[in-house]
Parts: sequence; C-alpha cells; structure tokens
Amino acid sequence: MQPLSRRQMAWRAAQDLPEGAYVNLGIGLPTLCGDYIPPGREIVFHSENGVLGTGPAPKKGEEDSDLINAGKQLVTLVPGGSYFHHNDAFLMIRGGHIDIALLGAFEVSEKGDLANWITNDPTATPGVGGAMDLAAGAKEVRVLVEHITKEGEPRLKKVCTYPLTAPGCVKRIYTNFAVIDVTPDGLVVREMADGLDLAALQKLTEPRLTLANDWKKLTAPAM
Amino acid sequence: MQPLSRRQMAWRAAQDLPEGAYVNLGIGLPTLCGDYIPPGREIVFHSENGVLGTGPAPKKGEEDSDLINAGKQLVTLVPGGSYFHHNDAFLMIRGGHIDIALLGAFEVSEKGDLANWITNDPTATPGVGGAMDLAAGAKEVRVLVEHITKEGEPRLKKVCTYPLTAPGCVKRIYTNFAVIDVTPDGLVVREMADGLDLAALQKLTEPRLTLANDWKKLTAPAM
Amino acid sequence: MIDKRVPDLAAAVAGIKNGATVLCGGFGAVGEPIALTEALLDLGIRDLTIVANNAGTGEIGIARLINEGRVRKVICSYPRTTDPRAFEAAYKAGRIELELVPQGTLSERLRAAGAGIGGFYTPTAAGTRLAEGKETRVLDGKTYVLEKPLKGDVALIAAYKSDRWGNLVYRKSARSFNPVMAPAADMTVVQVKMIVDLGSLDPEAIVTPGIFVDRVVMVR
Amino acid sequence: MIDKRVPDLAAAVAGIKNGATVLCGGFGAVGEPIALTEALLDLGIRDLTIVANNAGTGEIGIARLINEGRVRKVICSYPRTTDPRAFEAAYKAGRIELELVPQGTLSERLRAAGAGIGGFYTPTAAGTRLAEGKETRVLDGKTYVLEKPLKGDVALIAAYKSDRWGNLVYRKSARSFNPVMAPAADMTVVQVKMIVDLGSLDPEAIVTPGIFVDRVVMVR
Repeated sequence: MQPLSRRQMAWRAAQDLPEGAYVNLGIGLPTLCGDYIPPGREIVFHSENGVLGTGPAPKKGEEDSDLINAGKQLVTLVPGGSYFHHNDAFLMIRGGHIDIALLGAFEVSEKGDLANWITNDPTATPGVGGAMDLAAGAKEVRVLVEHITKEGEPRLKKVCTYPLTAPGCVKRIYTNFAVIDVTPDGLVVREMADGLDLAALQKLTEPRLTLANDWKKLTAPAM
Repeated sequence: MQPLSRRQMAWRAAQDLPEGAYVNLGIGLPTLCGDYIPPGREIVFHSENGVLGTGPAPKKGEEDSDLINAGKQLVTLVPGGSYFHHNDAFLMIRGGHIDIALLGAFEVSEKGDLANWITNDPTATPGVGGAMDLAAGAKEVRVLVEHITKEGEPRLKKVCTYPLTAPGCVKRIYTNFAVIDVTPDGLVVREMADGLDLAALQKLTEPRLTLANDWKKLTAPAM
Repeated sequence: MIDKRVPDLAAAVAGIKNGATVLCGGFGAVGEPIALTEALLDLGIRDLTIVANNAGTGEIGIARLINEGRVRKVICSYPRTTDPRAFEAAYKAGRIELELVPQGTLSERLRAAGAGIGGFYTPTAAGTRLAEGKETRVLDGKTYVLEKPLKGDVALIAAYKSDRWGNLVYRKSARSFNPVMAPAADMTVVQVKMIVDLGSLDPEAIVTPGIFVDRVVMVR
Repeated sequence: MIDKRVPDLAAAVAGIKNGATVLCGGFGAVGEPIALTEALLDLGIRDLTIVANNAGTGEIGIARLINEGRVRKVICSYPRTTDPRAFEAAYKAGRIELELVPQGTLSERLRAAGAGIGGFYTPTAAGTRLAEGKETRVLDGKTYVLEKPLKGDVALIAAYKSDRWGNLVYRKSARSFNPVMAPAADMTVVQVKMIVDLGSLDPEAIVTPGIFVDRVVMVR
C-alpha cells in the first residue's frame, strides 16, 4: 500500500480548490495546502484574524511581526489583499461568504458530523477558536485527516465519539488512503491509494463505504 | 411676553451642549444649533449617514456633493472627523455612544414620551428615518419644540395623541417659552421667557408644571 | 484570473428576475447606484421589492423604476426624502406597498443577512406602533424587539474605486448603506467611477473586500 | 479642547477596580496591549475577568497577570495558543475559571454590547456541547443559539496611530479584536506607537473613531 504523506495529502486537497474560490485553511495540516495551488490559479485565502489574501511565508529579512495567520505563523499579503477586524472576519465566515473551509479533524461521522476541537481527555485544556464558526458557516466544509490514529483506530466513525464541532457539515474527506464524499447515501469512495481495495479500506473505516463507479487511483507527486 | 425665535431656541439649546460631547442634531430646527456653539468649545457632531465631525455648510465653490448630513444638506468635515458605514453609524446610536440627541418633536408627554415621526393624518406618507434609534439609543434625549401649535394647542401633553417614537426618553425640553426638565416628579420649569409667569405658562401646557426654586429668565441674544 | 469587471450595464444586471428583492445602496441620491438601478428597466422586469433608505428622489434611479410601474413594494426608513414625488404618487394611488423600518433596524437587518445571524433583539421601536405584531422580550431589564435578517436577491452598490477583485472604496458620506448591503445579497453588482490596478488600493483602507462583490462596471 | 492623551501608563489605567471585566485586544501576542495589561499589576487589583481571544502567551501581558494571581476568570476562544504555560498551570491547579466561547461568537457578543443589541441568534455551536444550557431556536428552518452581549468595564486596546480625539488606525493583522472591543466597554484605554496631529489621519481610513476611546497613551 502507498498511503500519501502529509504534504501529499495537502497537495491532493489543494488540486480541488477552484479558480476564484475564497478559502479558509484550518490550522496545521490544511495550512500546507497553500503551498500546492496549481500555477496560474487565483485563489483568495481568508484568515479569521482579519486578513483576506494571505500569501506564503515571508522571505528571510522581510518578516513583519504584525502580519500573521490564524495559526499565528508569519505570512505575507498578496496584491489585492485587505485587512479588517474580527467582526468582519466572522461575518465572512458565518454569513456563508467563504466558499470552502478546509479543516483538520479528530473524527468525521458518516453523516458528516465533524469533531475537531476537543477529545475526551478530561485533563486537556479545551480550546475551540474559530472551528465551530467555520464548520457552521462556510459554504462547503472539507476535511483533511489521517485515515487512522497512531493506534490504528479509524477516524471515520458511524457516530463521533468526541464532542462535535458541528453536525452534518462535512462534504468531502481527504485522507492518506482515500478521497471520500459524504452523501445522503453514506460515504462514497472517489479515490483510493495504490494497493488498496474497498475491502481493505473498509477494514480501516467504521461506517460502510461505497465505491464510486468512476473511482480513481489516489496519487500525488513525490515530495 | 417675549417668546424666543426659532434661531434663538437653537441658540439656547446649543449653550447647554458641553465641551467634548458627541451630539446628534435632528433634522430641521435642531440642525441650527450647530451655528451657535460658544467659541472655543469642542463638540463632535454625529450624522447618522456615516459622518462624525460634521462642520458648517461649505463656502460657495467648495461644495462636495458626496458630503451631506442626515437632513441631506451639504456640509463639511472638521479636522479629526471620520467616515463610516450605516451599521457603524447606528452602532454608535443604539450602543449609547451618542451623549446627546437633540431632536424635534410633535408632542412630548409628562413622562418624557416622544412623538416626532407621524401625525394622525391617514393621508400622509409615513417616514421614521433614524428617529426611533436615536430616541431609544442616545445617552440623553433633549427636545427642541415650539411650545404650542399654530392653532394654539399645547405640544406638551399628559399623554401623547400621536404614535410614539419612544416611551420615556426625553430629559429636557427647549421651547420658545421655557426650558423644562422631565423628572420623576413631573415637568419642572427651569427657565421662562420674559413676561410669563407659571400660571400663564401652565395655560399653554397640558400636564402640571412645577417651577424650580432657582428658575431663571429664558433669554437669548437678538438675532 | 479573478476578474469581476463586466463591460457594460447590460452585463452588470443580466439575470435579475421578475419579483426580485433588490437592495439599493446610498442615502437619498448620494451614493445611490442610479445607472445600475435604471439598467433594470431594459431587462423588462417588474414586481420588484426595493430595499433602500429612501424611496427615490425626483425622477431618477428608484423613482424612475416606480414611475414605470416596476416596483411592487418598498422597504425603507424614510420615503419622504427630498422630492419624493414618484413614491408619493404611487403610494397615494395604492399602487405600491410600503414596509417602514427604522433606519438602524434596516441597517442591522441587512447586516444580519450578510453575517449569518438568524435574528436579533433591538431596543429600537419597543413600545411603538412599528413593533406591533413583533415578538418583544425583556432582557437584562430592558425591552427589545426581535428583528429578522433582510436578504436581497441582488444588491446594487455605488462605490468610488474598485480593482478587478472587486475591492471597494467609497467617497465621504456616499459610503452609507453601500458597504452594509454588499454582503447581504446573493449577487452584488457595483458601479464605480474608476477601476484601478490590483494592489493599488491601500489594504488598510479597503472598505468592502472583494469577497462580497460579484460584478463591477465602470460608470463615468 | 478634546484631548484624550494621558501622560503615562499609570494615568491610563487609573480607576480600574478589583473584580473588573477587562477586554484585552489582539490575537495571541499580535495586537495585544501588553504595556496596559501589565500596568494593571501596579494598581494592586485582583479578581479580574479577562476577555480575549487567547489566554496569554509566555510570561507577558495576560500571562503575567495570571502568574501573579490577579485573574479569576478568562473568557476566550482558544487558551492553547503559542506558549500557554501561565494559563495551563493555573487552570490545571484549579486557580482559574474558563468560559470557552467560539471565536466568532465572542466577537459578535462584544459587538452586541457595543451596538446596543440585547441578544442574537447564531448558528455557531448549535448541536454541540458549547450550546448546552443555552436557548436554541429554529428560525427559517435552521437551528440557532441565543447569545447575549458581553460588555467590559474597561477595554485595553493596542493601535498603531492616534490623534488627540482618539481616532485610531492599526497595522495589518494587529487590528483583529481591537476595533471590536473599543465600543464594548464603559471605558476604553488605548496604547499607541505614535500620536499624530488632529486632521492628519485620513478620514476615509480611520478604523476606530474617537467616540469609542477615552484615554490614549503612547508606548514606544
């Protein structure tokens, strides 16, 4: 089996971002997608701390400590970008102006329920940030997540075991093994990594999977 | 008897606007107050169409058709003034950031109910503008109104006969005959025009008036 | 390449349908998108609901739509603006419906539509005729009226400058309702005096980011 | 003459009391009013409720207040920011209370306080643990949670430039929560990098008009 690396997962999700889309990239893995937009495609990245049009990390010596993204990394602003306050940033999110929110996850259910803000560890400090606003407000929510935990547990669940971020919000899931759509008929596999068949993928997934007739091999360039 | 002229009424109300106050002047008579601020006193005028720091009418040849006040008259901007959109203009009003709204009125009740947006004429086109927001939202509402109608009817009422703009909002009333405060004990006369006594003023006023111990003569310069 | 510029007014208003709810920016005639509003006439559409602060001035813009019988209803705060003859004639003849909304409530309802807020409690109009039939509620000792979002099928906006992404700046008090309405409709169309190169508007001073804009047309 | 400038940090925070609810602007350490926050220490006050997006970074600002035992409660969206050791230690020891609010709801609750809105219905958190115990309501077919305004006794704001009227501009993403909090408190105090002459800020680009500001102190 040839699962994707984390950077390959980000690459794969980035390929599906359409020209002209307003996109919010969640903290962590999703943020990497910004590095893999196909050349010539214009996409506007929204950051919930009040930036539209975030660009790549600054060059050495050109860092500006007042310009960060939601993950508190130093970024740049592309031509055409703008600054605004938190209320307008979340007006954009809650008001359905963000075309795609690409988020990380702990678990996703077969109904598209998303759990990505807290585990069941009572000793952990909770934190929610903008996750619930993005999950409830973006026009479309896509998730980028490793298919199984380090312990081998599936992250795609019949019912989430962790507290929800929002019910029924996820439309597409990118994992290191597959690309899966959440549909009214359940989870539909659109792409599978080389060396996997549906039976093997099903063993690593809790809810029932259906294979799309036109399914493809999940591939990404070496990186 | 020496009632004040309309310009003198505006002058009198303007004298009470304190240094540093943020003030909204209603359309019509209240707008004239801007002309009578004592020299050296800095007051910031708010206009609900998105201007803070409106100044006097422009000089001939310096008019800018994009710069008007709420009454749709051409105005200027003073140094330190700013522009914003309607939502922020009404955030200022509704959120209690306007220190004083000085409004016109059809009627005011002894409880401080204000009626200034519509009469009982069923053939008139109704219009409310920002009147209800100002009446409900300003820190203090003061009214500038002629004491009686052209027909000699008192405008200060036990109960307003016209539909309300807001209940219980008026704190002080400037008329051409008197300056009157709305208090929990009813209407208290602070100033009366030359030649009036309480009995004469009471005849022109529906609710019971009390004369303040330290009442003064209502005077204004000739203009 | 993101390019929201369209070549002419016909392209700017293409696709707007009979019965549409049309948000029209401005305050009186200042900041009113007059060219866009009048371009609706050539579409031949009717039964429009117009949302604006006023109900048209003189014989241009909204007033012209009303005079030509295209407007079924106006939602506004103050129809009696400078020279309201078109609205007054239609209203007195019973040819047009009026929903009167306090100016701040109008603005906040538009914001709610743009911000994904399902409803809000405002103190404005509590205890008055304009709150009749609406839910009221005492919160923290004060009486509030429940108001609902007001969303447009289309917003017609007038701005000063734009770039090809649809970022907008305005001039002085011509800002008014325009930035409030831009996020509040399914499609937002803007008439501007000038289109500048991408990156030449100050990112600190952009008032309406392009995310809220679908089409931009230059009208001199 | 309106002059909101004060000479030093002590004058800027004078009068803030034990038990105050203090809104602190910024996002993480960017745009955080660190000098003002630390000036609270010299007042000797305690039992503070801090409202901020995060709960302090490293050992400065809010983190320092927490380390010195001045904070009873934090209302924030994300205490686990870069280097949250001060909050984490206090939280795990049970010395500090946490009210976790989704970031957009936090921002909207602050706006409601500044805008005189008594409550609002947001879709955020509907169907989740953070809506437990709150009123929910279906409006136009969608489930919303009723949220209430969040008002401060004082707001501590960091801005880039000011004038003597308290008009403010910010720099890049250091804007964040600062303009949202400025209208949301009984008293708003601002630390700025530069104070300029009245009239030299572009009136089209002022982000926080001085009406929301009570005191301005320059901190280099």
